[in-house]
Amino acid sequence: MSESADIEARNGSEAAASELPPQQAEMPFAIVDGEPVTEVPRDLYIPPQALEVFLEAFEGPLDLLLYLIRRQNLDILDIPIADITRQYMEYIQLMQELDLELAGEYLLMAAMLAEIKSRMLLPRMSEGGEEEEDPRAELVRRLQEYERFKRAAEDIDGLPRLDRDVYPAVAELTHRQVVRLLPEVALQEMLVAFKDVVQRATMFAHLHVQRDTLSVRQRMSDVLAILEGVGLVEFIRLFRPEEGRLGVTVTFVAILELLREQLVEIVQAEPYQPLHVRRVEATADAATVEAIEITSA
Amino acid sequence: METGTLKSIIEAALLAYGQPLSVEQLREIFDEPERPEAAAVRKALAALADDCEGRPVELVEVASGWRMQVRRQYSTRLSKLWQERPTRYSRALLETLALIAYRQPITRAEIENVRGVTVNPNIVRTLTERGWIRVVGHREVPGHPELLGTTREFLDYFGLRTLDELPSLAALKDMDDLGIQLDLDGPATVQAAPAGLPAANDADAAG
Amino acid sequence: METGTLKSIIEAALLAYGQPLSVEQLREIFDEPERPEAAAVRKALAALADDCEGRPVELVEVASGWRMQVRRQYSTRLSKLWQERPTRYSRALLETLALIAYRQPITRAEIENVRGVTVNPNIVRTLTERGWIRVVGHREVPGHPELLGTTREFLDYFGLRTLDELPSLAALKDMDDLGIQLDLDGPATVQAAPAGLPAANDADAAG
Repeated sequence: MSESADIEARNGSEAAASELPPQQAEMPFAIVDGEPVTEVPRDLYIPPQALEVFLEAFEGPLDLLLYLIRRQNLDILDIPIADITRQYMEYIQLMQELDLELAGEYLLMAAMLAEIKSRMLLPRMSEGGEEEEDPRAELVRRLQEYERFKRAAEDIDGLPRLDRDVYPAVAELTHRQVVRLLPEVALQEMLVAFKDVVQRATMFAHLHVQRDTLSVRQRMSDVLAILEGVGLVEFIRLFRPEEGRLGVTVTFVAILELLREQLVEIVQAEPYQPLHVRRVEATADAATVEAIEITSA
Repeated sequence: METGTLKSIIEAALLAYGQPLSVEQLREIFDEPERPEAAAVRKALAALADDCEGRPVELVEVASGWRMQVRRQYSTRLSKLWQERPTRYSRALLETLALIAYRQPITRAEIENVRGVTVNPNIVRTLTERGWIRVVGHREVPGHPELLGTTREFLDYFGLRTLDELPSLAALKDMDDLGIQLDLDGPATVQAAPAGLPAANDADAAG
Repeated sequence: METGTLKSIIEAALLAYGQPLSVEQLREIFDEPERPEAAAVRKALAALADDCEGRPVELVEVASGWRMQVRRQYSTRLSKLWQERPTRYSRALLETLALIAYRQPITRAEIENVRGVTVNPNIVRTLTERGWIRVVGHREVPGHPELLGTTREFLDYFGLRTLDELPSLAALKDMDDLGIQLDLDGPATVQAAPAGLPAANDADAAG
């Protein structure tokens, strides 16, 4: 991607070179480097139509700066900061003129470059007499660091990649059976489950002390009373867990007795669907037999 | 193209593709003018089939073309590679199992009494198929309900010699001390199951 | 078990599975008591790798185990078998991936510091969906930002056994030297000898 942008930039510059006079440098380069700069790079102008493509090729201000530096075979450790700043600003201005959406990072970098440039012009002696760090040092560090990972990205891209450079070798395996593993259970898990369920049952038991007085016959009557004139009642609704173990047993036995005496019948729409109970009004039909089979299975 | 080279490319293609390739598809790998004739491809396929002698793969022709396949003799053994990860048992199943283990012999009705919900028949079936529970008799009450108990396999699985070796409820006290949070508030708080226990919804309650 | 038999079963397994298998996984194909020792499996793998000499497939070791793969020399030709072109990844994605790979665990903010631009959330999502990166923890700073790291699948995909096999570790070290030089020698050197410094260092930076 950057390669094609590179080519476009070059072509563009050739076309532009004949039309545009070389721009006057706004800063004498000599101040920066201690020696005169004779040549103003002119090959960085890009015609507007190519600019968008060109800018998309950059991964950000660091990438653009690196391009400007590498393009001219400049030493990254000794960037002619005024020159690079001017070139960088030309892009920023062009981008703004073209109303391209300019990421904030580009403007931030422009400010940083301007600051470095101004500091380069000042005598670099601090009050302690120690020499200040080169104003470019931080920028150079960032550029180096970025370039390091830019290269690492290229290296990763160059690694033999599955489905691009190598393909996994696969042969068909016929008559394969899926072996389904059974879940594992720890003894502790079962113990916790047991404590849990016992605890719940105990709580119900505490609520009803008079459970001993219940009788199967009495409960049969109660069940029949519930069913009187209401049609179907869901089987489990006849039970009240809060009566505790004995109470539920009594209800259950009561229902079984009622079934045996063909006073009620149990119906079920489909296997594993909820059971329903209703009073037998007329003669017993096949459903009763089925229901007994279900409950005693 | 030399048959050896053609054969290698065909083998590479069949193994990379992993599905049958027809002679025509194999020819299309090559651009003109090096595209081989169908006869040349067939000759290379025959040579490749010969090469497979003594190897664990073979070249076979199926409806849509040729494919490399692992010889059938390896199928059973290699099926182990596709073992499915088991799902965890539901809390309802563990409670049912626990009640059968600790309170055996026990009827379904008795399990229902304690748990407060009906026993899902799937749970009893799963436990029976696993070989952990069995019918040990019938209670002499109306309906003669089945009495459920645990099996020798159950003991083997949990590394117990006898049922007496099942940890007592007192042992749970120690577990509490270890900071294992127990769900004491009944079925409404199943979702607050202690860490390590499946937070599966109660199949019984749902049924 | 005889090495030849073991080797054949391993080859069958690798070709049938089509994904890397670890020595441990290969051992588990066998039930006790015939389950081979890890050393025996490794010996068979070495023999299998030798067998692949001159064949269009090769046996390679990657992060999650051993994989049979079609040799790279066939890839251009075989890419015709698939309608879809292999995905090309953007520079932004590759740079982000490189930072995560070399600097893990790393936060988004740290990636942004080096790249000088904000991290596109789509890139992180793509890398995560691809299974190449994952959140490995959180940095103990305000906001507890996610720490990103690469996965075993990332290594597998790029044919690496460990992160140490990533290219350009030497380049990273050279860059450190440069930084030191810049710092220690101070601006005087930079200023006085702009032409003198580069020769050696520039090669590093460029190389």
